[in-house]
Amino acid sequence: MIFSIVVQAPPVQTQGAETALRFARAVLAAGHSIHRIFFYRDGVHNGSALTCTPQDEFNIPQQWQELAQQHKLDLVVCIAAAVRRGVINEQEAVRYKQDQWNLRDSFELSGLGQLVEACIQSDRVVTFGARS
Amino acid sequence: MIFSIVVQAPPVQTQGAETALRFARAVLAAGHSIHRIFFYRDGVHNGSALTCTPQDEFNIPQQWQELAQQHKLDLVVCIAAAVRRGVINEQEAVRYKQDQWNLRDSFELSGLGQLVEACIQSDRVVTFGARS
Amino acid sequence: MVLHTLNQAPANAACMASALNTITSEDTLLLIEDGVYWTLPAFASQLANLTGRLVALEADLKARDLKADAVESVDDAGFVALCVSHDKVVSWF
Amino acid sequence: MVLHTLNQAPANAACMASALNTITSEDTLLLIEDGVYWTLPAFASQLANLTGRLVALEADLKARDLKADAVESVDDAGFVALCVSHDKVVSWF
Amino acid sequence: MSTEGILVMTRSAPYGSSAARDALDVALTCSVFEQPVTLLFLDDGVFQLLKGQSPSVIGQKNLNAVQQSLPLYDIKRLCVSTSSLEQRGLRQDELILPVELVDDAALPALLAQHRHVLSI
Amino acid sequence: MSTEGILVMTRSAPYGSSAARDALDVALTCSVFEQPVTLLFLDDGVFQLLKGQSPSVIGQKNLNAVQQSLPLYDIKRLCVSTSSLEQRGLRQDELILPVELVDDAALPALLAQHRHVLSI
Repeated sequence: MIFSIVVQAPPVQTQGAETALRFARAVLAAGHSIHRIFFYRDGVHNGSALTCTPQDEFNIPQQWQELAQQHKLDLVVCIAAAVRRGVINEQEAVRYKQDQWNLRDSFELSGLGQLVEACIQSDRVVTFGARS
Repeated sequence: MIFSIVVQAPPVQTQGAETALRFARAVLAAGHSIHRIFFYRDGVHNGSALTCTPQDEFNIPQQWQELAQQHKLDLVVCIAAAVRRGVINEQEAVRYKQDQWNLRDSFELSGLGQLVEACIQSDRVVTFGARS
Repeated sequence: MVLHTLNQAPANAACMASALNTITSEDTLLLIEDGVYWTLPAFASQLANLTGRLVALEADLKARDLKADAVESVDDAGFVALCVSHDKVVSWF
Repeated sequence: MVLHTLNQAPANAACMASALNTITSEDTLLLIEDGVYWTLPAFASQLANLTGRLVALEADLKARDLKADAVESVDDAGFVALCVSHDKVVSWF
Repeated sequence: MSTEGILVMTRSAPYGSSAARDALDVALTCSVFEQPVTLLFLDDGVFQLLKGQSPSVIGQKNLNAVQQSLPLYDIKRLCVSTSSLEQRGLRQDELILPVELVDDAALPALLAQHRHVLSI
Repeated sequence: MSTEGILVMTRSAPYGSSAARDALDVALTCSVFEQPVTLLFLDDGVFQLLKGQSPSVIGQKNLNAVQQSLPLYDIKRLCVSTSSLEQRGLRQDELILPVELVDDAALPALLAQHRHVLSI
């Protein structure tokens, strides 16, 4: 079966991103495929390359990256939500005249159309959210 | 009277940071002083230099910066909360072996002790939060 | 003399209930952000236990087009004045 | 056949109430994250209207040391299996 | 019963959080991609549809303007929970657009009619 | 009545959000700076104190360990709302530490006793 996952929860402060990560691993372990993982609202912070986690804690963005590399996952961060929140890649840094950028490798910025396309292509779409 | 302000709300997604900003302006306009503005939890994202806001919308981190420059405000971002969430300055970038950084000018990373010290020094401490 | 601020819309009834438990007749409850929806007549019964003064932040009422004739409103300067006239501020969110 | 997930602790009674309004006897309610606190006996009466199946995520029960003997639990693989055996997933948060 | 399209469910008051606007953005994008889309307003989400909003005083854009454009985008179904309206003492004529009122008893069928449900 | 020190008020369940841990961090820091501090657990916040937690399965550190260190940091007042406990069917002996039970009627006095109240 084809799954897509929507992550609206940030990597820190609420549990949603960690639950989504465990769920994604379980989907793959069960032999299903993941068409896309779409990060929306505060979930875009999961795409930060700059999260520095104490050694005895999990770095959720890094774990997304590792999972994506292992399984060739499509990790898409909503571009409109991301640039407002200060999550940008080199191309957006140029566009907005910023000296620095922070999108993690394996993540890609794209539009909400990628969420809609994921809905069209997937048998199941599962959302992990945080209230607010 | 001496005020300190605690911002736990992020700059986007919930209204708390905007309310805090208006409140800070009103405190200064009334002739009071602001000892410190302390950013904690998801509020640390107010210190991002990379927020790129559409022209017809407000860039809250930029407005904090302008207010701080005009009034010599002490904007302190909780360092433990910030590094976990990917908000780092050049010094932390070196420590954590990151190529990039994103703390906005006028903001400073420091410990929770600065929150406690703000409580000791201030007649009023006003918190602006978001549920979660 | 405590100034309580509350920014949660009415679906978060637990937040209001806990705030009301701590508010005395000398205190003030200032509704801010989505908290101003509590000024609607439909919620009057839930606020009936409030013994303190009830105030709503003007900008938030206006943004949402809430008239709240029965409720006192303050602008941002009034918010600051309330902070000064009370001993401390407690935030409910 | 809808799988509903709910991640809110009991103070967010509005979230549970709205979820219960949409759950049919063919549906399943999966409690995740802080939602697993709803398995405590004190909340049984609020769940009495639930006509569908009630399940809780094992890792979240264990993290919080909730025994929930009366409630079926599933591990992450079971969560995926529930997604497959229902037509769609609705998230309450 | 056919199950097609996307149901976007939103339960938050406007302006205190960006959920209202984020849900609208998803609905508009569905329409651009020619996916049938229904918006469901539940709980405090019904406040999003009140007329006369002027959020520029709190530095935000007016949702009413976007909401009025929904019919132009061929987004025809705006479903509002009757009980959520009643609990808040709101009447249908206070809303910015004509809506389809949905009783609690009709909610499961509404969910059943759509292929996917996105909560925002 | 003397008004000194800081009251840290926390109303969220543990692990679903980091509020529990963030509140503890503030309380511990108060202690390090020799500021009298009281922790108040209200609403779902009372769940933070339940014994036997093992959150490593969800990738989080155990709060119980930090909570047990509170007396070592000279944090003496851990106040728990009686009504919040009762609403959740919890007993005092299920909590990880001895606590001071506070009736609803005593809450205003608790707030009054502290110079500042920090909600987390």
